[in-house]
Amino acid sequence: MEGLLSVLLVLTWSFPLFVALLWTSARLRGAGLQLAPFAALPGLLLALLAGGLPAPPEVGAPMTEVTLPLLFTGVDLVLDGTGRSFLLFTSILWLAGGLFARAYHATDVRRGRFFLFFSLTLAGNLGLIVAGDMLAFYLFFALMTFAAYGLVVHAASTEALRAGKVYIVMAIVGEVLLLAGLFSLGGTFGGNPAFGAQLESTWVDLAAGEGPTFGGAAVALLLASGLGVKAGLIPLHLWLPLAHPVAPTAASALLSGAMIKAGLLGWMRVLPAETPLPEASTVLLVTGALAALYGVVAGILQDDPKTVLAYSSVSQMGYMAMGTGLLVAHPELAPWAGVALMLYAVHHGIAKGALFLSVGLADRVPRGDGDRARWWILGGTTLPALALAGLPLTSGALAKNTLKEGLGEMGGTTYSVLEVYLPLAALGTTLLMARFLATLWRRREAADPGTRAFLPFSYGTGTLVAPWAALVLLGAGGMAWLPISVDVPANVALPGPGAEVLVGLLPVLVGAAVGWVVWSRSRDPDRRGLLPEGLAGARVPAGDLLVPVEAVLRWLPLPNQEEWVESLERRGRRGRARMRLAARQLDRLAARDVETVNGTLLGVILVALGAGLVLLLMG
Amino acid sequence: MDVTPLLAWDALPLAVVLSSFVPGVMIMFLKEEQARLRNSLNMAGAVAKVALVGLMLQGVAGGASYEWALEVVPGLSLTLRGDALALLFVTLSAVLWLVTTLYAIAYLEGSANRTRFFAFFSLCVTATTGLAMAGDLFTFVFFYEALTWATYPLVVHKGTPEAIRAGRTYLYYTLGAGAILVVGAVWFQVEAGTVQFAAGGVVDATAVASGPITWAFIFAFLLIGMGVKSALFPIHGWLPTAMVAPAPVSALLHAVAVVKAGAFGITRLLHSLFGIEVAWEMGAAVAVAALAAFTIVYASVRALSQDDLKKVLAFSTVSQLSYIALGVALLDPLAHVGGLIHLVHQGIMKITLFFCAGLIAQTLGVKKISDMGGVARRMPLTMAAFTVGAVGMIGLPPVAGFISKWYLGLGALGAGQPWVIGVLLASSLLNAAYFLPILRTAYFDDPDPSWARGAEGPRPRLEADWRLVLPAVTTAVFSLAAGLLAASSWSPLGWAILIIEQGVL
Amino acid sequence: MTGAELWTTAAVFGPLLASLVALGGRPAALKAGLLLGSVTTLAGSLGLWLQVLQHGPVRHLLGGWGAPLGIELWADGFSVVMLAVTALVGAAVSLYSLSYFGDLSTLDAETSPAGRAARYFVPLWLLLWSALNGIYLSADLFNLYVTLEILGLAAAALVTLAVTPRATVAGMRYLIVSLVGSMLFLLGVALLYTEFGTLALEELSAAAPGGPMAATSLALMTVGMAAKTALFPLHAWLPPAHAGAPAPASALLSAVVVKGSFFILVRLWFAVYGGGSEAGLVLMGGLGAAAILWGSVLALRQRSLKRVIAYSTVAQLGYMFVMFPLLAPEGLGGPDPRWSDDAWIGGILLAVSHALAKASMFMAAGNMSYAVARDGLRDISGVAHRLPMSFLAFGLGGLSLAGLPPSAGFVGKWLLLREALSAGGWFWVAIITVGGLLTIAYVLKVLRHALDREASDGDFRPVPRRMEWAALLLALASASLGVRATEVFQVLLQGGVQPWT
Amino acid sequence: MTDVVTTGLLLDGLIALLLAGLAFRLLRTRDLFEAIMLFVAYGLTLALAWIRVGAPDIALAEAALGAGVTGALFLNAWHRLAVRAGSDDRLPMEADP
Amino acid sequence: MTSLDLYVWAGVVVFLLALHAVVTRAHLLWKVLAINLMGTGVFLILLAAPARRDPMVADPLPQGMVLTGIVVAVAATALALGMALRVMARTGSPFLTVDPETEEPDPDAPEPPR
Repeated sequence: MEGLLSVLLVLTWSFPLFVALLWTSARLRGAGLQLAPFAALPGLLLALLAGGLPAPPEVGAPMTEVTLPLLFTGVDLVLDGTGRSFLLFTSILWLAGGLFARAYHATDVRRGRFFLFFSLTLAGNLGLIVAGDMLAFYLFFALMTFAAYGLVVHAASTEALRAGKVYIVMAIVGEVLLLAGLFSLGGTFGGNPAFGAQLESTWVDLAAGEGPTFGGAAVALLLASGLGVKAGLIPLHLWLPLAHPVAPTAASALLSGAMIKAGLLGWMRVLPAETPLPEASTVLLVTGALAALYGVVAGILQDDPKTVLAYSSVSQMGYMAMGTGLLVAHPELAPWAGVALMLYAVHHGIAKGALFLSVGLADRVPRGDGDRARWWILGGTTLPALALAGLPLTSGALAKNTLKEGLGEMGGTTYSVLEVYLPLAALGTTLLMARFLATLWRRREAADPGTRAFLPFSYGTGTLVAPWAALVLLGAGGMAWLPISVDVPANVALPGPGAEVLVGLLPVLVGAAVGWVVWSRSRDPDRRGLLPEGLAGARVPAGDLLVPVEAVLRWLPLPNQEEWVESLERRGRRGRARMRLAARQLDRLAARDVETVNGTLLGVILVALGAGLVLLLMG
Repeated sequence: MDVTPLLAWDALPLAVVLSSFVPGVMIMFLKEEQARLRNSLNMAGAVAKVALVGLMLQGVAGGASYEWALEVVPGLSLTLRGDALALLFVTLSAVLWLVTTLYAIAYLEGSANRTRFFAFFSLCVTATTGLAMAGDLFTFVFFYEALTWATYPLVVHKGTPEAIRAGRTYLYYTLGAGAILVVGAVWFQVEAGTVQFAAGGVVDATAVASGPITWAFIFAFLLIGMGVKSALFPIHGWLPTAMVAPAPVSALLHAVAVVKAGAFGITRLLHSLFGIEVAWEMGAAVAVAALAAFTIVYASVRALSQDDLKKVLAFSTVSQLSYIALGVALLDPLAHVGGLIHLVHQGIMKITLFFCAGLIAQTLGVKKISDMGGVARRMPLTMAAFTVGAVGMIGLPPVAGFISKWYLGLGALGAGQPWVIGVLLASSLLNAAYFLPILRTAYFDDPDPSWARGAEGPRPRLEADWRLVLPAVTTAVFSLAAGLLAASSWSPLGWAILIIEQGVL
Repeated sequence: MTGAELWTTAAVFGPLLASLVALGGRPAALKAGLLLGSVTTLAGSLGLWLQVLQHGPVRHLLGGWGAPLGIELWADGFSVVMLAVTALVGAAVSLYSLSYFGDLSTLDAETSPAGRAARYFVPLWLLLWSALNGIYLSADLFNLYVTLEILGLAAAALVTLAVTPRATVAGMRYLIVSLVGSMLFLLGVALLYTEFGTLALEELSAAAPGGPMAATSLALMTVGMAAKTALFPLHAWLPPAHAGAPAPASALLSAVVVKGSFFILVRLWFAVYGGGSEAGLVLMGGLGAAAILWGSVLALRQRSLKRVIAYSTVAQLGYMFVMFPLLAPEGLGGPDPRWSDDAWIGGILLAVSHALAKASMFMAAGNMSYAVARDGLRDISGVAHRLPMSFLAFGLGGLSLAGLPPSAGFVGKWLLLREALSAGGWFWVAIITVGGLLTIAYVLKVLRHALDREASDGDFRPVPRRMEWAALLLALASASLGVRATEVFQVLLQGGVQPWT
Repeated sequence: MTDVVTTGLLLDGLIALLLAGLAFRLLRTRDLFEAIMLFVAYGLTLALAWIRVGAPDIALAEAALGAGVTGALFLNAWHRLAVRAGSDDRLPMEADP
Repeated sequence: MTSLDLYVWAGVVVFLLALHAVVTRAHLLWKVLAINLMGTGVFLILLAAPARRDPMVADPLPQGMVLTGIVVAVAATALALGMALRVMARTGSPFLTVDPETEEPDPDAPEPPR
């Protein structure tokens, strides 16, 4: 068993890489295409098998471990409780996404390329989960980040390329910030610390001001923001609302469901668990809170269902940032917050995946098949949507309640503030989901260029619907399996299913009521807008803050490098012309070399000598 | 075969130098039509060199050291010394020479003046291995200057006005600085009383303290001499111009020989002549570091606005080379490791990029980035190799470039120079800013329909001549392996650590 | 006959005899003369080299009579090195001239201009060779005068073998300068004899010439020799003469003939006069520096191939005079000035390197203009692709001139620089360095034109292989000498700067 | 004795003056033929001088070679020049350019 | 002032006059004449000046030298005149100038301005 797990630990990321490698050979490319959708299977297998193991003696202890001393700077592969949870939902999502994409891109001429980047991104995503040290994590993180670019720009439309540009620019900025943080850690540790005790002691040194660069808080913020780009932390979320709508549906689902969680996992991995960093915590808490709210507001003002979902992700990641913030400031909260964060991640990942796939499914509903199919889709979609809103008895409620439970343990001002804030946010999430359902209903046409070719619903049903349905069911029935997917330490008791039903139900009910009122009073003949009259014209452009940033960049008088070089060269030409002139004068002089020197100079020298001679002879 | 007696042969360094010199001179007297003989000589020399270097590697790893000397005039001799540091560079040039030779044979097939080309190609590598194993400053300068003129016929190989201009620029820069180098070297000999290279330097700290201005000038002279080949900021201008040369030459210039000679020279200057501690006390090392840092950023900014692929690569070389100077100038063993491994890493990555650029130009006639749309679909192997190189240049794991950057960063922190991290990161950003658009264009834009394989005639099995593709893929694999297997003792990293441990730096 | 006697006799009288043989005028006689001359000088210089290396300076009294009336031949390291270089260059030029004037066996000496040139060239050259060797081996001033005069007459006649008016005028001017120079020299000799009553160099050296008469005589001889050596500012006759002469003659004139008078100058200043005066040494060095700058700049501005090389000779000769002040870095005070070995070896190495390189460059240039039948820099466009060997020879010669490794020029410059830097002579450092760079610039100018591929479609006359090989072999010798400069070093120390103290 | 010495001195002074005067004249004249004639005269005077300084064998050589052969060589050159000058008026016989 | 002094003086004067003429007279034949005169000037000095020390003893060395010198001078004159005639034949002028009409195009002529 141990041996099998070790092999799986390696296969988890190397199998997708192998699949990607097949692409370089024209002959094997077909095989790669067939294998790619299933490339996440070793990861899933590992997560499932590890789940069956007896719980390790203490939290965070590795369930299985492999060291590859020759690889890179020496790579530790570790599967611990946190990793298992992430691996589980991530590989489920990738499997579902892969199967969905296989059907969705069946007639896409560029599907080979899609699955190349799919496999590479997958390798990165799963690899970073099992990475046991800082550099290995960074290695896989970077692989995922850059390979995902290929997924974002797959459509190669103008919007896709713009979104890709924003994505890659922000990703690089994120990488740089992250690397700066890693350098600080590495410089303090004197190498590459493994996660866990080594990293923790590094933080202790850093917090004590023994690091070579900044203090602990600054390093933590560098790391948090570097990873925050991936996690969509405000104001680093700009790429999210641009990339999700243009990426192929499966890719959006993976971006939002799995990959942004890599940011969260990164936070949990690299930020200190036992060294309080209050400043960093405050920043995370405040930006998280802002994101949770801002995502709702900006999301409601969108028309594209995928953009709505993107902002929903921004909002949800805000919660997770808050959770992380608590974790960083309050080591005593660690078990609770950790469990809550993982529950959140799993729940949100699955639910968001299901929601995104819904959009893709809706796109492929043939016109003739009419509304019946759409009703089915809408009905199914409502389930994860409600879970996301935190309806009691769903996975969302479980995650939320666990967090509250933990906060209750802590008490204090933060708790009081959150006690008010969380229900309000839940209300917002409900409204956002309502808006999403409305925009989904209105969506009629396939949004993906290149896949416009009509697909008979019957063909696609099996392959398109199956992964969707699986995710919907998993998302809706999360309450049943979620607790098993997360290792719960002994000192944490998960709240029961019935806990705070009323408190939890209230925001959802209010949200639904507001939605209904707006729906019913809409002047829109279709009554499908689900947006109050006052807001009917108001829109936040997708990519919100980016618009002013781009405007400023355009306006900035950046020096024109070519002009500068040109002017230098002009000056050089002038100098050369002057030199040519001087050279011509020299030529004239040189032409007289023979006569001048021979005659005058020789004469003068000889006569002078002769005179000297005469004088000497006389003396 | 039992190689034990060979392992103890002191003239092994000479044999390594001669393994390319002899074929080079023989080729010089061949007729243009004797292509088969010429190629055989070339490949035989290249393989022999790799084999001999392999022997030396084995010996040195086992703690041996090789020294061979020939007196030129009393007090000055040509000294070749094969120690771990020298072998780092020698191995790089020997291996890359082998692949470049294969590449060049295919690249230049059917073109004119190949006899001259390959003769000087061999002489170039001769000079490079010579200066890599130079045991003293005289020998170093000897081969360093020889390298300069041996490269000139290669730069002007095409014989176009542009190439000839580039050759002139190249010579003016390198020989101009070379003259200053000679003065610096002689002055060094006069002041220090020796030209020997020795670990930890041969300059007496008290002597420096008593004549700081003299020593500052000596250092500056030597630095200018070394700096021009390693393309430090104000004297880097020849390198982007010289990219008009054929692709194998660019590979040689940018990866194997010329620029590496400069960077290696700076290493020798800081470590074997002055000693890094003395250099820091003089303030010379920090000046080198600052200059290198500025060059890193400046050249990257210049690369941003180029459309000619090879020009981008050239500016990238200028930038990347200064990593080496930066690393060896910092007062920290990890930084030295970073600088030394980048000597190798930059070589294998940049040669991959130039191979690919040459492949694309040769196969599709594409030289500008803006024309590169969809190249990846037509030439997937080439672009895969190119991607590895580019990713390495940006410094992303797992390609070798990241390892360099990581050690440089750690070393900078260890040396108490955190600003270096900023430079490294800025460089990464800028590298990404000019390499990623190339990749995007190549992968995501639509290809030119006329490129379809087999458009004229039967569809070839490979995307281009295998002798062109194989070197590119090989070096790409090297670049990946140097990063992926960095922790192994035979990786550049492992060898650099051996250099530090053996104390030959 | 002892070894020394045999070798000196071979070196001086071998070519003289060969010259007489060649006067026969028929192709076979010409070939036999060239062969005889080359063999005797090569053997003689090699034998003497070994002799001097083992036993120090050697002397040979011709016919057994001593001074004052007998002729004494005398060789130290300096003589032997110059002898050997001349033998090398001479052998290569002899080989070259076998083909340069056309196929000797079919030449009609009566009617064809080439035939006439060949018929005059060979005996004149062999006579010149004998005179040169005589200079190197002379032990007294009058002997020097006679050999110098023969050298000058033969050299001027060689220039006029080219039939162009330009070359004829240049040859005439050369002859006049040469004769005037000899007269000045002879006047100096007369004054010296008046003062000291001897002409033997060794005795003069022992007398340690001083006083106004000795100074005047040194001044006169120096001006005369400087005019013959074309030291700036008396260089103006050289470029047209060397550029105008037939290629093998140019090679000889630039490579070895000017070295004859240079040899005498060095002997006079250091061996006889013990360095003369410090101011005088600096003045000579200053003139050398001016020559380097002026010659190089003018070389850069020339538009014909051979003119570039000829002006380069003016510049390179300057280097040999830069050696003068560096030879006595601590001044001349005291009876036994410390001569600098660095400057001595460095300067002579440069002279040697220049001789080999310049001869190969003129021969290579001759090949190029032979092929295109013209001499303009623009006319040789693309010649590198047609005559790769000649191009290589020119390039290697150029790199020797510029002092790049592995040539002896590199080692020579290193040694000169070392001396200059030890003595804090920054002016000399700058001159040596800048001169090297200017050399590169004008060599590059030629290479650039030769490499230009765009204009390489003119008519090419095939060049005999022998001519290409002669140029290339010499170039290779010059370029690789640096590695074994220690041989030259060892023999040069036999006698050293001031052999009679 | 004094007379002899004085006479000798006078004679030597005369010869010396004559040498200088002839040299001056022949170098200043514009007529080539005249110059050559003067040169021969100079050579013969020089031979006298050689006898006076006690070198009669040199005097013989001077008269034969210096004055005789050299003079003949010059005359030959003058003749050729004159022949050419007759057919070609671009050949100046006298004036400097 | 002895008679030997007189000859030395005569030699100096002749030498200087001739030297001046070599430089200033353009006509080749005068140049050759002047060079001959220079030689005789030197010979005068060579014979007379050393003899001043001991006028009674004839010194064979200077005499031998002058004798050789005269022979060499004749040979040189013959060559110089021959070459001067060649110059005149080839350039049509007895001066050291190249007549542009008879000269081939000058390879050193400045390039026409671009």
